[in-house]
Amino acid sequence: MAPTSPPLLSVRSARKSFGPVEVLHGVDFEVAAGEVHVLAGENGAGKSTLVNILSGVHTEYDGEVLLQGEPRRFSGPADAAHSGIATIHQELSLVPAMTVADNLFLGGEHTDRWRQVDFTRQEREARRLLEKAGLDLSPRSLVAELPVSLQQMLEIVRALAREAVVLILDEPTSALDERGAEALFRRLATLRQEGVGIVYITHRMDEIYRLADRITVLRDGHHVGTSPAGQLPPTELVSRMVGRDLAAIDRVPPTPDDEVVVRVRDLHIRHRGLPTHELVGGVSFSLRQGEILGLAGLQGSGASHVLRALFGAADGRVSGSMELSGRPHFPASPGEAIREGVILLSSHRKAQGLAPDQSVTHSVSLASLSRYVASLGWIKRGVERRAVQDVTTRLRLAAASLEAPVRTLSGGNQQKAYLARCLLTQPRVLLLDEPTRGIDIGAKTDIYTLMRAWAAEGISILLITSELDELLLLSHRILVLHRGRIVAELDGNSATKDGIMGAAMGHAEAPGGAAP
Amino acid sequence: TTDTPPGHAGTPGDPFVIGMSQSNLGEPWRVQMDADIRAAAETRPNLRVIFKDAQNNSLTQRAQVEEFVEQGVDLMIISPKEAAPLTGPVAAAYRRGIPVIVLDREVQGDEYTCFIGADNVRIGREAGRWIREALGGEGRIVELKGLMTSTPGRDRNQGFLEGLELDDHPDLEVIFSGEMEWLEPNARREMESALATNDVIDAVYAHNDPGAHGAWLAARATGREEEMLFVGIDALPHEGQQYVAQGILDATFLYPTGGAEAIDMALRILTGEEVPKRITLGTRIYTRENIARGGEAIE
Amino acid sequence: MTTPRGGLSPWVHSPVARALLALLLMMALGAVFSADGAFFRWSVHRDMLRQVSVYGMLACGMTVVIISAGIDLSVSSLLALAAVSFAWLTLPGAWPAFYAILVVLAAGAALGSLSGLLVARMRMQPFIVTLAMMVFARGLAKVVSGGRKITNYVTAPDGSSVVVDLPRVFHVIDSRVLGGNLSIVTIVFLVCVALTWVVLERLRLGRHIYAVGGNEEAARLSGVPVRRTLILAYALSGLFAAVAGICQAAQETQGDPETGMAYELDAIAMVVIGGTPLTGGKGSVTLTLIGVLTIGYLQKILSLNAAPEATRLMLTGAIIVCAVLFQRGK
Amino acid sequence: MTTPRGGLSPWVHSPVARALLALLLMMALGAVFSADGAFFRWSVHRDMLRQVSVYGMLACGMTVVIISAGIDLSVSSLLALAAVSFAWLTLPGAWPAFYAILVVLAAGAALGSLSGLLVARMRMQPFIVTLAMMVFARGLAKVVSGGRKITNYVTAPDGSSVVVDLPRVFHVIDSRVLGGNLSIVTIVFLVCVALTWVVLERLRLGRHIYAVGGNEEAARLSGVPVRRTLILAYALSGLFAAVAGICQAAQETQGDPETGMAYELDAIAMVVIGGTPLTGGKGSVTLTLIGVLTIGYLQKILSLNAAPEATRLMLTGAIIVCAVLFQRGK
Ligand SMILES: Nc1ncnc2c1ncn2[C@@H]1O[C@H](COP(=O)(O)OP(=O)(O)OP(=O)(O)O)[C@@H](O)[C@H]1O
Ligand SMILES: Nc1ncnc2c1ncn2[C@@H]1O[C@H](COP(=O)(O)OP(=O)(O)OP(=O)(O)O)[C@@H](O)[C@H]1O
Ligand SMILES: [Mg+2]
Ligand SMILES: [Mg+2]
Repeated sequence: MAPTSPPLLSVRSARKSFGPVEVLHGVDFEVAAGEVHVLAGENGAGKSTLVNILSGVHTEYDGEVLLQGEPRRFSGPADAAHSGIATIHQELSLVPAMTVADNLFLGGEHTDRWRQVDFTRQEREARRLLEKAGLDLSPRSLVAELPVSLQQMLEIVRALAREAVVLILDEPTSALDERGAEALFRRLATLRQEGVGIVYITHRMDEIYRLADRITVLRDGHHVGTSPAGQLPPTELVSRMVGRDLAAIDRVPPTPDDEVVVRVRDLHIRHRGLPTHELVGGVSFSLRQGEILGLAGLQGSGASHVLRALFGAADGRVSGSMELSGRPHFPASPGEAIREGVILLSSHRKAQGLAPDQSVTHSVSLASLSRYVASLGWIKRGVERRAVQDVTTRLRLAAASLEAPVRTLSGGNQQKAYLARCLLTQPRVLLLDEPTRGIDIGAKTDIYTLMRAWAAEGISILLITSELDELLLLSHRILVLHRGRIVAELDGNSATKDGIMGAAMGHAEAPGGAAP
Repeated sequence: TTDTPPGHAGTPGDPFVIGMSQSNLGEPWRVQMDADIRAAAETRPNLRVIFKDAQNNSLTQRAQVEEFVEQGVDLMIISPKEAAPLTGPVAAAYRRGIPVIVLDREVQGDEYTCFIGADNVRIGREAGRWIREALGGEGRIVELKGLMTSTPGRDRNQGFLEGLELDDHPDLEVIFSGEMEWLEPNARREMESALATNDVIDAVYAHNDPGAHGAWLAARATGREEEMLFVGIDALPHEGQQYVAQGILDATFLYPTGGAEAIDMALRILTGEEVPKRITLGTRIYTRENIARGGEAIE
Repeated sequence: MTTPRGGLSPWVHSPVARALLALLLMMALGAVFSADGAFFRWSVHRDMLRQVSVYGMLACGMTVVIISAGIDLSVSSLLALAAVSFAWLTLPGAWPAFYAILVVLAAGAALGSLSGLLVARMRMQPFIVTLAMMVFARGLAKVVSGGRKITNYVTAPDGSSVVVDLPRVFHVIDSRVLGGNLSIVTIVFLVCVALTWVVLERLRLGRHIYAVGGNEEAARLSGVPVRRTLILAYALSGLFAAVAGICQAAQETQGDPETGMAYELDAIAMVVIGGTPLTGGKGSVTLTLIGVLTIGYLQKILSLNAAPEATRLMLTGAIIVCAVLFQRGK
Repeated sequence: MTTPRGGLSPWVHSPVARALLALLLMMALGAVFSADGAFFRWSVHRDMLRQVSVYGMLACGMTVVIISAGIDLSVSSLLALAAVSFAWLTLPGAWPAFYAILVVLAAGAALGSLSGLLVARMRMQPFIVTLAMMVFARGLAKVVSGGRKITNYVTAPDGSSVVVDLPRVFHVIDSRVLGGNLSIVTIVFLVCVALTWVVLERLRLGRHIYAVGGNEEAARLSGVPVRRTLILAYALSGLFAAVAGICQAAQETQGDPETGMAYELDAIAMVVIGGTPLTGGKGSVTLTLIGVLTIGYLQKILSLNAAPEATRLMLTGAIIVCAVLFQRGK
């Protein structure tokens, strides 16, 4: 249903360079009233850059932006916002140390004529907005204390708070669980009815086809094509994005052998601040060699806490028993866990994974340096470089050079670098928390095949992912957590999305789940 | 809170309490002043001295004066950081009936009991004269100045130039004058520059002995220390006098601390004697010839 | 890297409560080492307040800058520059106090915003920018003063030196009210605190300062005018430094280009001891007020008991660490 | 907040190249204001190198700490403490140089790691920890020295004062080699640079320091012993400060408890002008070496031309800003 109405917002032959490198080579794009226009493309294709031009983040670019036919050059994010363009950026743009209300009105405070902030009014309106969005949290609570998912919801609430003509969402669901996503989609549907123009970026195929009226594909900063969703079959879309056909991955995985590597019995994790609050309340399971065990659960299910406990980075006081191939396993620190062959890939790549200025080599080898040092900690750089070379090529990591800072890599390749670091420690147990968060379909497929391969090599994998397709595709078994307890164990082959969701929801409860 | 100080009997059992506020203890010369006062006081069983250090901060020193009043000392000795800022507080204490002896730097007006100090201009003049005569009225001189924002710095510079009588001695010139802020490492840096820019240097005049010492080290490093005279000021027993005794400096001029004199005056004031309003201390010159004899007083 | 925990924790763990406890401990110390009861006289506390006021004014500006995730090392030199300019305008210049004050405050704010400009526009690091400004302003102060203290002993046009009597403003600022129980400078300090409080807690600018300090990128994306906010923060710091400079000149009855050396470190220590982290986005001027008093009492107690310099330094170092540890609830 | 761009950019934009350019500009300045040719004599450069060496040693340690996302304000006081202790052990104490040096270095490293401990274990802010250590160590230096300089004029057991002649080690350290063309202290400095380079570029410790400075949480989750790393970083800084202290004492032929005041600011300026950001995780000692030379030449040129204090300060401030701006490629 291609819209007939004139475009609300459009950009003509947009060019953008960072320093010497041009990353957008003359892209045309437009969004009409009442349509959802999906921007698709690999990591580094230029989606966020394009969006940043539309939302006034980048003020230096070539090309022309038209808002309702009017040529516009936004002086900054504020200007764009006031012109009715609401944006949810890829990276969370909240101030953790401030309250929910402060964040909701940041940059658009209600003030009297003395420039004094009208706190009572802001709080009142904040309550209204939060209720409207069905979030039950106090306007006074600190954003830093909210789980990532709630923070993401908050971003959305804030974007919708300002009467928007155009709404831009850059990977809004990458930090959301299934339920959060559902809520968002319902909201988008109504906005679409109200005639808001929606630009939507995602790497999830199911979302694309669920939401899109039109799909525009970018590749390496070039406009590959725009077509109505109906006329663009998935395979075609993928090959447009990736520039090659992806091997489909079958669902039935090889069966693991039955030697138990990790056994967890009645694991409790109590919050350090308030011991009555259990982050994890009695979890028991076993992980066999070469098995991929999926952990499903909504935000705050406690899944990540289980992983962090196994990795010696527990977020609270741990009790119960954990065993690694028969011997008690209570790592005092991540270092100890790594030495025992257990490693975690955190779901927060930016905060807990990579240091932006470190070179790819240094980032990848960091966790396994002990393998490359002679006496006195002298690093055998030759050996190190070869090892990094080897693992990065196996992961098809694309970087200008292994000496380049990781910050210059696209999201997908940063994730690959992070994975490479974990692999290089030659782990027996891989704890993967959202391993494909925010990375493109191509990279995903690579990682899926790799995970299969590692499992086949006998590595045991604990997998957390909020993408159920992924979970179903990869897991031999699936444990569903709800509020820190296992509520169901499903077989990887027979499990279904609805089965998992049903279990994960548990009884009816407020969206956002058990937020502390 | 306008209670007058309790006062003491001035007996070993109930000794007079003297408050001493030193502007800072960063400068060895002031450490020496406290030492002199302490030494002099120890010979008087009926005196007890409370020492305070104002850390180079006029307002802190002002607070200390106020504290001494609060604590009801019998007499106050102050070596002010600044004239102006302490004039008021000192006057206030004086009006409260507490005798005040002002050491080294003056305060404005006359609301204090007695001032004891030396004359920097005069000492500078003596140094200038000595160098002029030692060079026979002609030569190239390096001056290493202390902080020129401080009174001693400016006085020692002014007196020195007067003492050189440059107008009557065309062949006498100051070829390099750097600011070393009283610091030895800076003096060495400045002297290195002087040496690099001048092939002939006949004398070095530094505003304090550490400065002269730093200059000597710089000269020695280039093997030119014999080529020139080194003259400093202060002549502390552990410092300048030693440098002269060891043949590092050729001359240094005593800048007396007046510590001992202060305790004398204090006792006389406390025992009700009349004392002069102003005591100007003379200086002594220490040279390699007279150092053994303990230098010579300059009348 | 070192932001404190807290937030979830009950109020006894709230920063203000902790800071207050530290202050009370300090006063208890004073009660024990009271220098034969001197500590129990109000006049001693009055003098402590007077003595700490100038530092406190600097600490107010410092709080704003630190919350914006910056730091301002230049305050000590700006203070000196202000003191010198004020003395120069009023003594040899014989300007009316009102205009002199106006000009000096303007100059302080201007130099402050120059630092802010370099930080905000050129993306330079606050530490190095304000370090450079510190050196520069000190030099400027010496130029203005011609390298000597500016007193009421002035050189007349004809070259002769005359003693003019101090303008009233000097006496006014340095006087006391409420039956001699409170110094004017202390009141000026408290006014600065109140002003800072309004800016940080009530004005939109305050929200923006917290936001920029908490997460600059997020603030920018949310439409906060980051540059203007930063420039204003440093301008405010420069302004307070100028106020402090005027008070300093009035109390010293002169303009001394060497005055205020290393005051910036005291100001920073006061802010941090209060409990405002240097990492930005957190803290308040209330905490700073408590921090100022804590350090003020520390200095007063050491001085009352005539602690020898070495002891004084070592105790100060040790107590700063203890106070902060205490602060962090460790 | 203020990490430089670049990284994608070609080598002319590489930090080292930029730093070198700044240094060359500075030398060009020297060639113009050469104080009638003095600047073209090697002896001037030799003296500049000697003059800057002690600062440079501090800057080495500072580089390590700054890369770990910290800062060390205590180096100046540790320098003084080391100078005093060294003089005390060798002059009145008459210890053999070897043991004296050993003890002093150990003490420096120990106090450094004490700061590190507070930063790493107590999660205190480096700025405030090292500020406290700065005050504390200065006090300690005064205790050791009894508040006065320790010279070769010592008080014998019987109370009489005698002049002992300076131990050989003093002369050795303050002497020159290669036909008087290079000072020993400069060589010591270069050794410190080399050591730092090895630690940062070749040892695992170095990688850990970069990792902790770049993203502490990530480092921890990669099995980096964060605490040990931080403690070692500050210990290293303390060690270099001790080395600097010994060299200072040897050059002053005495132990002066007041020496080295505010050197920490010069050291930091040198590191930053080189191009190492205070935000941590980036930079190198090579950059610092260039920064040290840049500031060294600046001071030398001002001194050669006998620039008056005020001018000197203002120029220094202005040039620091320009150099850093230039650095950042603006
Ligand atoms: N601030 C920047 N400086 C330098 N290069 C940048 C910057 N921002 C983006 N790039 C580069 O521009 C290209 C496009 O980046 P962009 O973020 O638009 O990709 P994307 O399509 O959003 O990828 P993803 O799906 O991972 O978010 C990438 O190669 C990226 O490395
Ligand atoms: N008390 C805490 N201390 C430290 N980190 C916490 C705490 N509570 C939650 N987190 C972090 O917040 C995230 C929420 O983890 P949780 O297991 O509760 O839900 P989750 O769905 O696994 O979260 P996510 O999907 O974001 O990983 C985890 O990454 C965890 O590290
Ligand atoms: Mg993107
Ligand atoms: Mg998770």
